[in-house]
Amino acid sequence: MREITYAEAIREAMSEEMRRDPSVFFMGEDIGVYGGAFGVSVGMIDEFGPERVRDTPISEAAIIGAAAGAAVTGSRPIAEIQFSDFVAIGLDQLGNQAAKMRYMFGGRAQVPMVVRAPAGSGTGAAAQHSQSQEAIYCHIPGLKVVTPSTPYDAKGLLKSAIRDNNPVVFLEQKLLYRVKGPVPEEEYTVPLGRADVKRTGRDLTIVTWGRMAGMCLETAVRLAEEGIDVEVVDLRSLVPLDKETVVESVKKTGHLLIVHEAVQSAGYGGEIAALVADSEAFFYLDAPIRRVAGLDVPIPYNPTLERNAVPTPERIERAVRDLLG
Amino acid sequence: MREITYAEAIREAMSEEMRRDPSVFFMGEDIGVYGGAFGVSVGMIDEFGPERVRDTPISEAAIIGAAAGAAVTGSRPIAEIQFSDFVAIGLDQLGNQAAKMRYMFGGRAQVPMVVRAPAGSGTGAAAQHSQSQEAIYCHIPGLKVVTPSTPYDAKGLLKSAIRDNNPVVFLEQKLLYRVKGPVPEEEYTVPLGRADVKRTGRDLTIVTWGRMAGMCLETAVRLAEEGIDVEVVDLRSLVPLDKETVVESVKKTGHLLIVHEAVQSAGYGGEIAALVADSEAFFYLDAPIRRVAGLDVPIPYNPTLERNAVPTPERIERAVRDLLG
Amino acid sequence: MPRISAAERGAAVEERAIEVPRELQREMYLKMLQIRAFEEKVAYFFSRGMVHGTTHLYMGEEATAVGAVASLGDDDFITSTHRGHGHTIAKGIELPRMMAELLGKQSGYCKGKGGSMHIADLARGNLGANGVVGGGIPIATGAGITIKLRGDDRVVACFFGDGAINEGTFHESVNLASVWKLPVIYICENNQYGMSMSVRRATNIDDLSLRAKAYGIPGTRVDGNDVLAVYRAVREARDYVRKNGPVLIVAETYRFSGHSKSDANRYRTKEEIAEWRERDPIARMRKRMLEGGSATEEELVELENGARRSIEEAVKYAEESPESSIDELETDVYAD
Amino acid sequence: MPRISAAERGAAVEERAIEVPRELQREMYLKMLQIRAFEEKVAYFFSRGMVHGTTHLYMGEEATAVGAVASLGDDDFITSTHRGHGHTIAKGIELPRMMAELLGKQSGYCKGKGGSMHIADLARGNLGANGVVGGGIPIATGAGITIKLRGDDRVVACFFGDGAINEGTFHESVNLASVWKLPVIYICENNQYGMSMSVRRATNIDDLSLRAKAYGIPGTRVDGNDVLAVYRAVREARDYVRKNGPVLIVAETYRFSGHSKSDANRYRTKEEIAEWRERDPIARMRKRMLEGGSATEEELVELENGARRSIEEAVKYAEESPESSIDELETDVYAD
Ligand SMILES: Cc1ncc(C[n+]2csc(CCOP(=O)(O)OP(=O)(O)O)c2C)c(N)n1
Ligand SMILES: Cc1ncc(C[n+]2csc(CCOP(=O)(O)OP(=O)(O)O)c2C)c(N)n1
Ligand SMILES: [Mg+2]
Ligand SMILES: [Mg+2]
Repeated sequence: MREITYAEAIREAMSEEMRRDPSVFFMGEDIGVYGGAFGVSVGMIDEFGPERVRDTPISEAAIIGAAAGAAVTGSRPIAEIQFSDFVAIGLDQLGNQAAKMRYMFGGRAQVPMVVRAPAGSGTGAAAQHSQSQEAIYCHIPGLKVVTPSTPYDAKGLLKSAIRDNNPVVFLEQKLLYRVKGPVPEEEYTVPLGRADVKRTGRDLTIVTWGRMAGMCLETAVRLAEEGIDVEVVDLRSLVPLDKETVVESVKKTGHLLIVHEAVQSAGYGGEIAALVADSEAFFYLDAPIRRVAGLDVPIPYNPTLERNAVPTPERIERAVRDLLG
Repeated sequence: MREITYAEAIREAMSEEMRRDPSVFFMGEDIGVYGGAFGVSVGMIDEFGPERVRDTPISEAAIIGAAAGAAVTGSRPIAEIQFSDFVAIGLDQLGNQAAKMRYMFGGRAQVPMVVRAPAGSGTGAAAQHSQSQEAIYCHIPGLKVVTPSTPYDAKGLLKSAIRDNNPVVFLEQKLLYRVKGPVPEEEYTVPLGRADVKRTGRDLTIVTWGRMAGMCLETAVRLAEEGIDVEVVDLRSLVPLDKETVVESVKKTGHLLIVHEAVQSAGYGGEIAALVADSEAFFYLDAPIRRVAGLDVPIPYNPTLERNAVPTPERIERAVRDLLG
Repeated sequence: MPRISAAERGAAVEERAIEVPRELQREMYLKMLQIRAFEEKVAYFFSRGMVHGTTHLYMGEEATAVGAVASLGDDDFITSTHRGHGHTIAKGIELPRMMAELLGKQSGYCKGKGGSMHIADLARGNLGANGVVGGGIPIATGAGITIKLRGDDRVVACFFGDGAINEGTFHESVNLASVWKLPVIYICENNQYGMSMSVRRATNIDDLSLRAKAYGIPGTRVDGNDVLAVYRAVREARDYVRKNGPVLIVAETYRFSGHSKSDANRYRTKEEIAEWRERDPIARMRKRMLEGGSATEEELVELENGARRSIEEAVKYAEESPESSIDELETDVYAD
Repeated sequence: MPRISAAERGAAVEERAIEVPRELQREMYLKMLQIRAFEEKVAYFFSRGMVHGTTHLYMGEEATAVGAVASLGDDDFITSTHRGHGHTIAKGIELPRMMAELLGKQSGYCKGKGGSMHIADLARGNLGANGVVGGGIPIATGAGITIKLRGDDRVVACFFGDGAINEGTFHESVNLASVWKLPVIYICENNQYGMSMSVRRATNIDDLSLRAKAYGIPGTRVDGNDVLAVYRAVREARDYVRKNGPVLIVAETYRFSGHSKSDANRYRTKEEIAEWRERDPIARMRKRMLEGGSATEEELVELENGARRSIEEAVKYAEESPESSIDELETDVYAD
């Protein structure tokens, strides 16, 4: 199968959906000639023109709110926020408006929109450009929250997100933009709400998402050489959540490690731990439930500090050994 | 001991601190002659004047950001956001600026400010005026997060919050504003980071906070008649968290129920469950860890629906019986 | 409260004598009466604790909503505010189902899930009241994008208050609309206060329509208690925005009631309230119609009775409707 | 790029011939040189992958920061932006420790935790660069409250870009400052682009200082590549804001480099860049000082050598400093 990058996969998803459905349009800062801060949309303005690929002024509340207004009147906007940290500027529009309209209006509205935003640390951009805040969006009913870990998932999930009739927060992993992976030429979608067991194993379940999925997989491969057989469940979609896959996996392995890049305190890992601790799988647990997550600090600038502020392969490996030991 | 309301306790805390320390000032919408949307600050402008009790235009980002700017230059602002839902408008200023300045600047800044904001449902104000979003603030390193359940705690915690050298989100419980409780005339403070065991018990630990503390206590009293002995741990301060008190309690009772008003998905209850499931107490658990939390829906308007969107005494009681049964 | 001079208002919105047909005048009068009667009923319900929550009454400002919406087409969009009864009724909502919503009934527009602050009527282009001050402004702007992309000739009327004009959303949205030339009429209802904060203390300018200059768009000021003046201003604006992009209209008006259910009115004087009551938009329109020969006393009385009747019917329907269904507590969070 | 007429600029900021002493001129020239040399070094480091992350170079805009800050007192406050090297050096930071911060060293201003986008120097009233566009504007405003409450006579200079002027924080903050009469000088650095977005596409007005009208405050425009013009404008503003509340100054300038490390410059022409390079603020000042007799060729060369030397020393210090300490990864989150 051909290999393309995560960024290209996202671009393909957007372009294909824009060709398929004239109500889809795209707006954000510097997405036009500049091609987006991470080059995701390079060339799109040439194909779709400035009416459907709209460079916005720097005003995140208006971008998100206007997407909601466009969506509720029948368009299907994709809004790019240049760094997911800045969704905070438009959080009222996202969480108090877009997410709630349908419910407040008794089911008579629908708000089909996607907010795409790059997340994560590792670029040396420090505290205000490096966060992973999926937990915040997961705490707001009415939003769906998705974060792919491969080019394949990125394309398939984004197509589903664009076709979804709800506001979807689509968190892209900055450090994966240039990573290549197999992506079929043919049309496909990946449904929201379905986890992907990226590696099956008998001894321990790692539940993870986003960039950490790759790190966990590598760790699993390394540990396999020692005969430690780790299952890696990549949630892909956090809301809706594929609880069943998680619970079944933990029932099988009896061990649960949760790995995410976001800071630990009130992170989505807590949700996973709590769901498992109140499920059937609780009775199968042979050890405590552990999290390896970002430290409860803003992301620092110095590269060594930055790398250690989030999970490292060493910390993951140590946790696996601990739980099994 | 004299009894005063939760609102009065808050007013006393602010007034006493403003008398004690000239660098403390207060700003927010309609806090002056109007006395605040919930009457919390009635009369304060008469004592302190319009320079220290500042009515602001309706602009939450500026209110929170200006508080940060005032704090970093040596003032100690108290900023009131009329409903905690609207903190979302200023979340960048709170979470990306105030919370991070100290760390980003290598410890050379301090940002002593309090954001006071009423939280919770039950007033018939529906989806955009009724949320409990403490989990969002708990997910942002650099913020402290406090929510008192009694007039005593409200006064003591707020005084500590005002004297704290960090940004503190102080979530007030709307439905408690008019509830009275004993509050000493003498000066006292309640430290941040210390949970309060509001009732000791042998059989099961309820960890809760805010308005739910009272509901849990009532349930505990009712169950005590049947010989079910529930311990109620009121966290009071979510960040910093008194993990030790929680863990010790669960070790004693072997049962953990977490009760909060916020929606369940990615709520702070997950954090508590995860901490316990990875603590010594895990080995003492005789049953799964359960949460009784808000349903994953926006708060509806109809009073019956509204009441049932958040924990009810019946649901709490049922969960206790379930876990013990 | 005269309109400011044409020169001051920017080039585009020209003073023009727009004829308002008698029939339309009567319709506008009826709508204003319905709003007033609806809210009197709501106020009564609240005072008796028969309605849950809080409410923000529009009484005194009826001419603004009615004049503005009357100038729109049926399929034009509006966004409304926490003080939304006027806009909603003006846009033609069915009163019984609206009243049912306030009473938290299943037959309400939002099945009782929204209440006074969240009524929407999407079928008629009403994109909803809004509990967040300034919250509807980006939404209106986005509706403008849909229109622009479809290339149809609808417009959006975006209502918000003098308090909301200080929110960042106002600035970001109007700027966005100005560069994209979106067909949005931004209508600031300057009722002189945002809750207890007088507009004089909340902004440093006397004429809020000056804010249009920051976006290079026309700004105009209109007597918001004169339904015909509002009608004319918005009609002109409607034609303008379709071709040229947004305008800002500031309607000067006043709310008779307190801000919400709980308001001791400590921030304004009895005299000021009395003065504005003199300019009651309904009484003014009545007088004008009579004097101008647009209606006879009998016709007016008939409209007045009709308005009251429509509210009585709405109340009856609402009261007889069943409560919101608890089975639907968890529905409507997500669309399929 | 002439200043706009006095009438247009609002009443307060009067055209006045403020004398700029020779000594001060030389100081300003030196600061501009230091900024340029500092950034040339930074650009070199980046191109060699010796520095982490990204950086936003200020080259071409030096006159704005230097002219503005030179007119302030030592204990006046500033807030800066993602493009903050210029403001920071102008405000008198120690270059070695600043360079150390960029290299992620423990001796850096932020112990290597902040980097280029988060340098602050609180001891000198620099409240920090900011990674969030528009993020510093409310903070500057809050610093104004502290001044007001203390009753001292400091002022705040709040720097932000032509892109930032469209953020809601600009609107909310300036409005707040306008009603509270806070001593804040809002300085919009109009370098014609917010990343790839030209100011003409991002706003619907040619003169950004018109935005002052929305808040009833003086707005003025100044040639941001003329250090003396900026100095004078901010000096006047400083006197004004202490008594009367905020002003908006728009400095027209241009960045020579791309927006950040990764910028293909697809959105502007070579000709445009070349044209602005002709107006290099440093070369202009040099010429003017020579012609006006403020300095001799020898003196200027000495300043130029001095600037380069100070940067070499800074680099040496920074390179020899130890990395940020991993032991401090979890410190500095909370103050005691
Ligand atoms: C973002 C936000 N801040 C504060 C409030 C509380 N609040 C509700 S209405 C109101 C006053 C609004 O004033 P204005 O925009 O002039 O509208 P009016 O009530 O006068 O119609 C306030 C402060 C809110 N609902 N939303
Ligand atoms: C809130 C926010 N949105 C977007 C960005 C990404 N970004 C960084 S600088 C920039 C352009 C800023 O333009 P301007 O304010 O004119 O400053 P300049 O870079 O021209 O100095 C953008 C879009 C950001 N850092 N913060
Ligand atoms: Mg008002
Ligand atoms: Mg710029």
